[in-house]
Amino acid sequence: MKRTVSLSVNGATRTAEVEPRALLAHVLRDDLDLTGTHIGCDTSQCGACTVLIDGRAVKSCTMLAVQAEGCQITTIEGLATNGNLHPLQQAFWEKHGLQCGFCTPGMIMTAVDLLAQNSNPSEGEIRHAIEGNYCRCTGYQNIVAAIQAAAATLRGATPARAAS
Amino acid sequence: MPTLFGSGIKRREDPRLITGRATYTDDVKLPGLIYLAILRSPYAHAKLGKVDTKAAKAAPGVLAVYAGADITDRVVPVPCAWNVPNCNLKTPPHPLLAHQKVRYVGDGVAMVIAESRAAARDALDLIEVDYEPLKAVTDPERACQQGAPQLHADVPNNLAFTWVVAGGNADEAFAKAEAKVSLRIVQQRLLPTAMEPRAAVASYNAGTGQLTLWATSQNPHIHRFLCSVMLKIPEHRVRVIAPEVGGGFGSKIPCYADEVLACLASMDLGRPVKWTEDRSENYKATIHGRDHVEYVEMCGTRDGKITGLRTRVYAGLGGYASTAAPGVPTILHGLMYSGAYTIPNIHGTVHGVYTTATPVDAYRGAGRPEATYLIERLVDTLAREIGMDPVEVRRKNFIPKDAFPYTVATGLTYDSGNYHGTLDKALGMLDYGAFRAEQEKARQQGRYLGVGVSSYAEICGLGPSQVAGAVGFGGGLYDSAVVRVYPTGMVRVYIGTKPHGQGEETTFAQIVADEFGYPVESVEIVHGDTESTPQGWGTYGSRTTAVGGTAVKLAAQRVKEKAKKVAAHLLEANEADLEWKDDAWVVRGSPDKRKSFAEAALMANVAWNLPAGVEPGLEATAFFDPTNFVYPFGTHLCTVEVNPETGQVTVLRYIAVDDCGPPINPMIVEGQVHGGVIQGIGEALQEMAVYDAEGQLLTGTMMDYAVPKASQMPKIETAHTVTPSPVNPLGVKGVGETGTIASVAAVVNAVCDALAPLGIKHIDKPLTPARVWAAIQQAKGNGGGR
Amino acid sequence: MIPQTFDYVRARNVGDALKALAAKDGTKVIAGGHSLIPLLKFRLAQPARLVDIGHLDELRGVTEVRRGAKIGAATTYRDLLESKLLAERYPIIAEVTSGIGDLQVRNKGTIGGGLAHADPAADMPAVMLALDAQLVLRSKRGKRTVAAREFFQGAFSTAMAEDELLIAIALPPLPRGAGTAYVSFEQAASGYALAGAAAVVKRSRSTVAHCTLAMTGISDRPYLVRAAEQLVGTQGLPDAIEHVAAQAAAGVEVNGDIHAPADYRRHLAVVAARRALQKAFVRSKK
Amino acid sequence: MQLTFSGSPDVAAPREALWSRLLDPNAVAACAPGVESVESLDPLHYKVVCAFGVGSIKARFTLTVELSDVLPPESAKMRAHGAAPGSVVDVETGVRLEVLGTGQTRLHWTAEATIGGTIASVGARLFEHTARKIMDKFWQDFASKTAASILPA
Repeated sequence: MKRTVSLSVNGATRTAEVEPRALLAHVLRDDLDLTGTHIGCDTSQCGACTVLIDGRAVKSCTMLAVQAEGCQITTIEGLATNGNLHPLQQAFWEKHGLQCGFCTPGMIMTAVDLLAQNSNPSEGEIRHAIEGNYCRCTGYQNIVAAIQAAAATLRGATPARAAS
Repeated sequence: MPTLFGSGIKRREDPRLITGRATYTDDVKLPGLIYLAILRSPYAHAKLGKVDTKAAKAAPGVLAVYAGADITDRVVPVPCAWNVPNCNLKTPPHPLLAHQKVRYVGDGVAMVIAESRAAARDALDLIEVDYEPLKAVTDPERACQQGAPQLHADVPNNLAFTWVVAGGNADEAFAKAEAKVSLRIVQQRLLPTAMEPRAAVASYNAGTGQLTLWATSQNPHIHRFLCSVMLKIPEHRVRVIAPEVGGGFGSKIPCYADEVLACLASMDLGRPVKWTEDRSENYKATIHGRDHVEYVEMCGTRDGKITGLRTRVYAGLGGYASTAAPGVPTILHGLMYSGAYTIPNIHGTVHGVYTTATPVDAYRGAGRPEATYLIERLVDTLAREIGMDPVEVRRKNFIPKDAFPYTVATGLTYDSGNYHGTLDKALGMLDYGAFRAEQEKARQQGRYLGVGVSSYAEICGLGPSQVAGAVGFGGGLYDSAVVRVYPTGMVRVYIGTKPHGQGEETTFAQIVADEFGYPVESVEIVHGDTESTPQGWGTYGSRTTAVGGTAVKLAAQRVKEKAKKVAAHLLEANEADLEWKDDAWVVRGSPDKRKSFAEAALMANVAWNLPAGVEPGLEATAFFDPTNFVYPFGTHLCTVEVNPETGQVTVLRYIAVDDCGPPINPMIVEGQVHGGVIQGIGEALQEMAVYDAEGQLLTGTMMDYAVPKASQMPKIETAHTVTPSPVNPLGVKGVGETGTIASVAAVVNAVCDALAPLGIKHIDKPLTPARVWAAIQQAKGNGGGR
Repeated sequence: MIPQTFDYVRARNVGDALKALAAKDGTKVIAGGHSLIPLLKFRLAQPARLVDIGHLDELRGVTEVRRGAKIGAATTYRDLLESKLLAERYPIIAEVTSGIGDLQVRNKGTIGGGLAHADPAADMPAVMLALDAQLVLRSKRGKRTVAAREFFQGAFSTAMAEDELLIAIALPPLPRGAGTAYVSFEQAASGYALAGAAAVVKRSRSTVAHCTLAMTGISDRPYLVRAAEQLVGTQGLPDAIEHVAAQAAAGVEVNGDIHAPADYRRHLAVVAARRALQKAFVRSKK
Repeated sequence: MQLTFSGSPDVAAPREALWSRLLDPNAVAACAPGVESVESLDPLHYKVVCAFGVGSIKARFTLTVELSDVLPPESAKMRAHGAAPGSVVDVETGVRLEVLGTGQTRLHWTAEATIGGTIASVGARLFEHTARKIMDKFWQDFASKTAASILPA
């Protein structure tokens, strides 16, 4: 009962033979070898599996691969351009916005969507926007700081210095 | 050149993590990979009848199906590795797959190996199991009463052990005391919830007899040791690789049946086998934390001197004794009953009790959060009883800073401390006096503000191996490092600990780079592969820096001593005449005669011209076994507002002042505090594993277990004082667990302080709105209130 | 987490979907999938076939209908938040939607999917009741419209027949100058409502001329509070609001669970109702 | 997870008529929603396959049913044990028939369901209402169908 799905992933067309029941997260990881997308829960809570579908952050464990037919998908692997880190990646590094790193790809992908909608989010808006991304290591504080810093970079301003 | 030690440089592990290029266990792919799935008991307690695997075996893609009876004779049960002495410890066998009986929801019953994840999962539904349900009991206090359902034939009343700690004469102290307070405290079960669920990839090579296991492990050497025992294969043929590990918080210390089953399957089928847990499986089959029911008392004088502490603790162990389980509520808990104070008389009794629930083991803080919580709740309760400010009671009882090393009544000797220092700093950051005034004003307006203080001392840097042996820990507690310098001078350091988020690839490189006068980029830290790293004992108990970091320092020093000999030889100078300046040795008085560390390293490696008696090569191994534990300390303050109408608690400010000795990387230290504090606030306000009367885990997914979200958590204000430890040459202590150890009591004390006008003395955590509201209703009904 | 096998049909249009449903062979509709896929993963849903309507443009978007609005069933929560028309005419939609799920769930989850799933603790159904929404259902047999107040029949149970598809939600115009509000108390883990209240209040000079109050999370289905009518004709003073709010869960069998025992949930219902009524009252034009 | 349910619908049928239908697995199954097959193993044992749920939520159970304490025409007990993917259910049902008057019988029923596994840990919130609804509907249907069956043709 397998069928072929054709997906545009990180700018390249990829096809995979999948069962209708295959979750997009599994197909990305197991069939397309894009293991930067992680799976941390089964109820659509933790957001570790977040990718961009047509520019919007979506939990890829709560989507069938067949539903993504014809969509433009961006995973964490496709975020850096020409070897340059995306400002969010850079900011997570600068601000110590990660520890074990497992939630980080999903967290960053959600933040990409947030900053596309809101170029200068407040701390409260950031915390609300990432409530579907769980992090058990950082306590979120440095993640918030990283997203603020990246927002500043993307706006073309000098990133704010970390409050000590 | 400024030293790297003390500098908050960016982490060197991050580039691979932020680009999705890191390899976690489930990312490992091997040719011919097949998949394992485990059927888990839906009953908390049942006799196991026939396990019919016929249909599953016949299903498409299925390669093999095993039930407990199929493997019992081939493997050794999962060992308990902390055999705490003098407590009549009983650790009945824990079969890899249940045999004759299941003892918790999630106990493994059968396993399927198939060509795909889906085929393995599908086949689980085809296994028919006859269960004869038995009564469940998940409350540790009830489980050891007469008439409770019995889990193990040889463990009457489910009592795994009764452990006693005593110092001074507590009974006498209580008999004579001017003031006494008591509490019944429930320290609820918690689900560690490392974001990465557990996983294993096992690959056995029948030709060489070598077994390689990639696993989500905080301590690959312990896994190698235990796998070898369970599978009865020689340890030197087992290689354990813990690649990137997505958080552990203690839950990836134990060696579980599941990883070993993957090995067994690979040995039988001759192909690599992968097993990956779902989150709901993780919540049932990976260890839980805490689970105490405690009766605790404190006594003192009316002017605030604490004279005694007594406890009776029922510590739930779950269905079996997990790897380190017996040590957690005893050695890591009961021995800390003095907290930060000079309590002369202590008596504690801890009953370890089997219950029909998931096994409990070390969870971030492991025993010390429970100890700090009960002590700090009692200190506040005593303060209220005698009408004294809780801050004053703490001041009055702190171990004075000039009294270290200080031996507390439980027998531990604390290394160093300045408890007044962190308290004063925290109070200053808050402006305690101003808050009290604001609180008073708010009370008059019918608002409920509160401030909670939590001063702690904790034991970490585990620890001297001799002590480990004496307290029944089944391994050593030293750690190790190999520093290897290549001809170009580049350095790789192989360590026995296993960082999984704590940033030691950076902090350890800072130590070594400083030693050699290098930029940090010249040093790589290698960890997690038992094939390349020296024997070590892993990352837990905030031991990695104090013990493993010291080993790194010592190995680097040894390398440097040898390089110095080579440099002196090349400079045709006496070693004694060499001075170390930035990155090179300089002949005293002749500043142009210099040899850098890199130049010496090259010569040591090519060996064209070495001093007599010096071997070629440049590397050194160090094993460091500390002489004592280290004892970080601090004071955390929390202010809250409680909405009396809904019971909702809002954290207004959270201030953490910790002292973990000199921070190698302050940015990383602060990150550890943030994470620990939020985990503790989660414990205080919202996290709880709930079982029903039948032993079903009702919080079986993240839909019901409230892992803290960004939108629910406050900002943390951090500060530090620095009191070096005399126990290791770096002076460092540990900071991985201080957050959870301190914060739980700070939050609960704040809420109880806020609700004091209603006559509320204690509410059991987590302080969910429902619980706080119920307590307020009850207080009002009881004629409490203003 | 792997669902059981099922067949999958990607509908080319609504007619296609209706044809699939008409077979009555255990076919279920999937749009955003955020209610269904978690159930599939736990094997608590075992449909033989899914018909996917999530990509159908004809089911997406918000359109103006006289003074009201029509929302396509496959419109995502994100689209609702971005709709200027809704923001203008029904600000309560943005108020409730911003608290549904999380950013990612709102990007993919659809209003129709949520309503058809009829989770008794979902937020949106209460708002649909308060706005007197009409749910447009289609099948091969024809088209019919069911009022929200008839639609929700119990936990996960609606007035839809097996072969029917929810295609749109029609919102009648709000009374001129009406104020609206949605207030809820969230379960800390799932974000679902322990108690949620949606209120619509219209004033005529200084007296309340219209009041609707709907509750969710309390019982096995969302419901309208009849006592809301008692606010009409009053000045909307705190006492009058309190009197109505106090009846928010009167005569209702209130859920109790590990997150909120029934007595607490009943209390939260009253608090949510009061706050929603107060907010709506303040927001209504004099 | 333990759920208890009870009800006592009045049935327009004499007790004996009700009783004979109660012991007829096919008649019972005809009222239970989602029953796919009933296989009688012996007069007191049968095996039922049914899909249990509402809306999207549905789990297929294989149940073994055993009748006991059968005291014709007054009362009986029924134990059912069932398994679905990841879940188990044990139900104990008691039925007592009370004669109200001519042709009128009150059907007292109680059911205690113990549910384990996935449904308890994931779906407790989802299933309690569902179960209650299905139980109520079952006995209502049973009552009305029994009443209908004895109406003169």
